[in-house]
Amino acid sequence: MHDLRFTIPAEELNREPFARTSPDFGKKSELMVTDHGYKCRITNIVPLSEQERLFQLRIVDPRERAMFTFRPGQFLMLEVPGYGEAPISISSATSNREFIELCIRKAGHVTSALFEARQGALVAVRGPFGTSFPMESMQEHDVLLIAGGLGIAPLRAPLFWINDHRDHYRNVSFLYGAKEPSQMLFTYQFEEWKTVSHIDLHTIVEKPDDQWTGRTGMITSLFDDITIDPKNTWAIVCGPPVMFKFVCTHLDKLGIPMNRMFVSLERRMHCGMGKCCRCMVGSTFTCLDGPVFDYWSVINLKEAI
Amino acid sequence: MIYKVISKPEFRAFVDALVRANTSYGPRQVDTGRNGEPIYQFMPVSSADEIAFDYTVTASSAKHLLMPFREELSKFSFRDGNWSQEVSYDAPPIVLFGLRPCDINAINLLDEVMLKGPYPSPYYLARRKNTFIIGMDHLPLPDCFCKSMNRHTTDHGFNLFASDIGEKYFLSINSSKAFNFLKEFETADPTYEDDCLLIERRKTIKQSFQTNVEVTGLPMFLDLEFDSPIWEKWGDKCLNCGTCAMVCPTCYCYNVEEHVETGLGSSSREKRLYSCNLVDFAEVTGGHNFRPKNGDRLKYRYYHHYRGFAVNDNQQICVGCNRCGRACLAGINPKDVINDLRLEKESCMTCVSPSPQKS
Amino acid sequence: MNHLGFDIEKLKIGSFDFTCCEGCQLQLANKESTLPEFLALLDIRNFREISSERLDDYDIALVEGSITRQDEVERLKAIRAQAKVLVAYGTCACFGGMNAQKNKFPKEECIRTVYGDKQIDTMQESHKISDFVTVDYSIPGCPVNKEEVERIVVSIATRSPIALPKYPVCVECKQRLNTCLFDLGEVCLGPISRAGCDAVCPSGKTVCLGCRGPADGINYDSFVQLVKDKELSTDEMNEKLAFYNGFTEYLNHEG
Amino acid sequence: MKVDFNIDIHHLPRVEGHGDIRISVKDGKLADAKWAVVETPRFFEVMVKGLSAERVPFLTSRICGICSISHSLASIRSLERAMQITPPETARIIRLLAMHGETLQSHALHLFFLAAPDFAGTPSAVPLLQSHPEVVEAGLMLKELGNELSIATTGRATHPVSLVLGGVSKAPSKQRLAEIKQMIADRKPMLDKATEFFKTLTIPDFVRETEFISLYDGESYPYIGGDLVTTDGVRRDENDYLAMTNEYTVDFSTSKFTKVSRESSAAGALARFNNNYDLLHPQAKAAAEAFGLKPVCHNPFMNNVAQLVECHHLVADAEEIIDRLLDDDLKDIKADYKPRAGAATGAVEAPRGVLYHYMETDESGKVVKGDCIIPTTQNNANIHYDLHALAEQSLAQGKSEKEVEKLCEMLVRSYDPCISCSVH
Ligand SMILES: Cc1cc2nc3c(=O)[nH]c(=O)nc-3n(C[C@H](O)[C@H](O)[C@H](O)COP(=O)(O)OP(=O)(O)OC[C@H]3O[C@@H](n4cnc5c(N)ncnc54)[C@H](O)[C@@H]3O)c2cc1C
Ligand code: SF4
Ligand code: SF4
Ligand code: SF4
Repeated sequence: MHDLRFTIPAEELNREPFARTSPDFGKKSELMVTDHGYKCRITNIVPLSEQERLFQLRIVDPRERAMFTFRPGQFLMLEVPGYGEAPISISSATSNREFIELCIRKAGHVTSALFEARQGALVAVRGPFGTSFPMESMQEHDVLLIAGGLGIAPLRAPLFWINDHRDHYRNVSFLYGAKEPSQMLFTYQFEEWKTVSHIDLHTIVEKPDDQWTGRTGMITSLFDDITIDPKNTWAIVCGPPVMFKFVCTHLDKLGIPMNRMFVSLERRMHCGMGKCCRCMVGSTFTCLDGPVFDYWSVINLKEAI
Repeated sequence: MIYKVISKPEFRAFVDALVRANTSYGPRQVDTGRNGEPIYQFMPVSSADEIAFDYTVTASSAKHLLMPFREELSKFSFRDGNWSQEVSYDAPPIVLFGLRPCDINAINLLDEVMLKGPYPSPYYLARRKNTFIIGMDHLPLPDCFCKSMNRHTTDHGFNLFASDIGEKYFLSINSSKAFNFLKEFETADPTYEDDCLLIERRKTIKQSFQTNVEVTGLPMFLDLEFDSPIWEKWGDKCLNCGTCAMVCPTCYCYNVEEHVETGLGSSSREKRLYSCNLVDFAEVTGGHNFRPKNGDRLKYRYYHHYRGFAVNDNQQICVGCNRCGRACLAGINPKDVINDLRLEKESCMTCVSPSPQKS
Repeated sequence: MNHLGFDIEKLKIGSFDFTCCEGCQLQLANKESTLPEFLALLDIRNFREISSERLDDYDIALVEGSITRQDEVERLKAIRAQAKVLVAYGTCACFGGMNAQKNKFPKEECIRTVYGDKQIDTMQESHKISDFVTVDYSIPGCPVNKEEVERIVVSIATRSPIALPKYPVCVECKQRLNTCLFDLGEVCLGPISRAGCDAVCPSGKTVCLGCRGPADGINYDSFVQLVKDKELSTDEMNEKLAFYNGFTEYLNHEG
Repeated sequence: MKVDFNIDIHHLPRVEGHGDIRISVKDGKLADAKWAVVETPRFFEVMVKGLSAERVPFLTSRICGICSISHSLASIRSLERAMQITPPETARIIRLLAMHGETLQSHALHLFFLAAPDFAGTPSAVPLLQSHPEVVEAGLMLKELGNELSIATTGRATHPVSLVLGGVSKAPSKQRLAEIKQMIADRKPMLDKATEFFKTLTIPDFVRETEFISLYDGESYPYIGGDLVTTDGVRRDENDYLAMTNEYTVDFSTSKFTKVSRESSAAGALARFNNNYDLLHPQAKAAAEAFGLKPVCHNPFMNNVAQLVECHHLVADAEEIIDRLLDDDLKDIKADYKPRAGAATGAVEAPRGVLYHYMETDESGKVVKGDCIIPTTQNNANIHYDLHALAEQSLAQGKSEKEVEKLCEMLVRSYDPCISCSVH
């Protein structure tokens, strides 16, 4: 009893006036990142600690590689085909158009699979997503970078940026704390940062071992080692939520305006595009409006810390 | 929009022709409840006889037809140490019959969320565009509160909308396709009398609401009440069962999971609708849970529904269908929770605000 | 599938049964459409139910059934000693299963009722295997859901971590558009039982009896309240909670 | 030739449950042959005590993972008879279809995966995947068909969810039924292919006269309920099940032994065939003819063939049942009932033979007494005496230890014993 006169052909329905005009599926800028990833080869894997490794990725397709740009503080969705996706901060220099570096801790599904992967493995990235640190606004000012533990991962991009434009910034200090000396990452780059980039680097650990000769304690005690000019300082703080709460309150007391302090928030994420709602903080998406927030926004967000 | 009237038998014939020719979904009675009440769901239908034209409300919304509970987002095929990714947004055309105004409004809200912003969802778009929607008005149930949410009428988001004006339906035709189909059936231009009947009908519907939920100023209340003990009170009841989000026409949070097929030849990235009430919704790797308590999670659902998110201009996304309230086994429903919240605030206002007696 | 640079090796597997109905092992042979692919992932070293070959160099042991006799404990320990990964396979192994319904009767009464004066060796209680050995993973279900088993086996083969859903059965039940059995006047354990079965019982219009045990972070008190509020029988609820022995800690805590 | 040897097969493989074969030969003569069941008992008869009747089928279905539908239905039948509940006709035929699904699944599993390796000389069916892929595939397709029938009618392949007191809680959808009907049509050729394959196998020549017991109602090939009959001419009411079993315990087995008129009796596909040949579907009769199988056949190895013949019957009958269901509105599927005191037996033909559940309820609908007698239990004695006779015959024929061992294993397996079930 099918009467073909009443059958709805899909193309016709598409033209109904109320339906939104269809986005151009071929246009990468608009839609590709919603589901397609750029295929990448893992070109190098550097062990950093027992739980963390630095993965160097190279986008396989030269056109896509040329198209991929990002800003310090942004993240991407790393896809390990067969295992899933995870949001990861981009840890390399924005000027490095050849490789993407990701500093990853082995934690769950995707990251464990990645730790099984060998050099040459093929993965994918989607993005970049999210907000970034306002590096331009910080020019001609002092910059204070503060990282705890894995928080150094999103801080490397601004570090490299400053290095690339060192003349535009005044005093740059970097305070870095870790639980144990063995968990301190990128120690091999410390000398270079100090001598070549002229960054005032201070490190501290909570639990020293026999070899450790440096400072011991919480990261806030490093503030005693540096002089801060609150009127002229911008700060970037990355680390576990407890840490940036302490640090930011301290900086606030010193008189650094809240809108010149930046933090990178971490939340569970499944899409990176403001759809899955997993990364909501209050009524804000960490993936769209963050992960980089100024401290003023953070204290105004419900349940941010 | 073009308006017509159609006799009830003729409308039925029209619906019959349409659902016979297409993959269609409409309200059907699926069960009889404990107290003899019929229970309806949107189910596949293949003739007008299977449709419950005079249904009240379906237990679950029709959102899964636009946003399936499980949907494949992408597929990876593995070969020779390499992989390739396929993504497809195909959606076969479907007819969705019998949506209530609140349900249509819910879809309009989903449109906002899914199709606006920097990353419109092609999956949703494909389905949305290939869905032919016929709406129908109805008299509210005692616990419907869509009027409070101002979602009890709708003027867009459907292809055709039928209002019951007694002997006839008053049709609002919002698409050329619907208009063309109707050409084959006997319709008439509405007379003055028909217009009056429609206005009368709207009035009756409007006046039939028995439940009112006061939502003015609610967004601010929610902000102020963020640390209120009422969340713990209601949270202590909540079973974390996610039922409310599954039946709700506007809950859209999801999980993405990827699984390798048994043959190891491919894997599929799948989207699964989730609920913010589920225990691990905000749990991150390593075990830290940003919303560890039931109350935190319940609050969050209300926050999303009645405060709104930036992404959809902080609009309240609840349409007032009360499906969640009816389905919740713990007896949690928007009306009681919001009233509680207001009571709390108002009682608090009276004690701080300087009152004539006190001064 | 070797795009990550490692080849996937067959899993050397052994399947063992203790006191049970062997229904869970039978699931290994079900879902015939993917059976050849599934078997291709496995190097079956020891599986009495389907093969007379018995080799003791397995890495992964699927252990089905509960423990009700002392000689089973020894056998189980020997399996644990050999296996790199020991999986509690099915509700009996995970919780003691419905076999534990005999626990409420003295064992002498059990023996007398069934065997008269004949001497029979049995323990007073039906035990879950984790009472005797360390369990690496649990796959609950009476019987296990083959789809989940396949997924877990694939996960082990592809070196991916394994996780069961943390949420309760209601989520899956609602996704299947079932009428809630509470609306039909029955006590269903869906709100507190772990999902992963695709709500198979409520979809067949019979109540969930909690064969997969409690979900994470359940609200037991609210559940009991719900049964009372709906004026349904708490005796019936308790009978259901005791059915698969998965809720003992809650039942005991109640009374 | 004077030989001494002991055959001690511990936990016989490729059968459900744990059973041992123990044979000792002294001076070329059989000294002892035993069929010893060592399965751990679970005490179901105790567990049902105090349980609500409606929960009982969900418990008893766990007696066996292979024939859970039979157990569930045996309990349901006994409780319905005890509480005087009459299930609607639609529910009755849905249940029958469920039984067909289970029997088909079980027979296919046994024939292709447990028994076939014996004939092919491989340790399991896995090597057969290489040597006889088309046979294994046919087996899988038939087993899947059985499972699909069970899933459509009861919600799941193992441990049914929608078989309940009073009827069924949910009817299969017409769409699903139509799909399965198509599936049957598509897979019938597989059955013929399988038949061809089994015709090429040599069935050992061995006969020991015994008494075959099964259900019988004179109208249709039996599956749910009916009178109890034997090939020795006994006929009794379902409730007289004790007279048909006469359970007794032996010291070497945790499973009991039974008998009717002789020292042992047998149940199962061959017994059903022997008692109900006339009621078989013509297609099944034709298959029996092809194997030269006629009632009354006393070769236990022919049980495999009887199972195959039954597969033909099940598939043809399922097709007819589905047609009836497609014409039905599938609305009247469950009778209302009030709990009451009563007692009755429910007998069904499980894949391995007649299965009895006896239940007594009090007025609140709680079970006060339960008894289950399992087909394999009824075959234990027969297996035991068969082993004896077979070992003797083989020794007389001068067979070696290896050959005797293999034949004995095959013999036990051809009964398709379900041991954990028999101990329960
Ligand atoms: C903006 C941002 C930047 C990040 N940068 C880094 C980084 O540079 N290096 C690093 O090691 N880790 C980083 N993380 C944390 C990292 O995303 C989680 O460790 C990772 O998701 C774990 O995934 P999994 O599959 O291994 O874990 P599972 O526990 O198996 O997680 C399953 C899924 O849950 C979601 N999920 C779980 N935990 C988190 C989490 N903490 N954050 C977001 N989603 C989560 C993901 O979608 C993940 O795929 C970042 C997180 C965010 C939000
Ligand atoms: S509010 Fe109600 S329906 Fe929603 S999760 Fe809590 S108990 Fe379940
Ligand atoms: S929150 Fe409740 S009332 Fe509001 S739209 Fe969702 S289900 Fe309907
Ligand atoms: S039937 Fe059971 S599982 Fe389904 S929604 Fe109701 S309580 Fe939850």
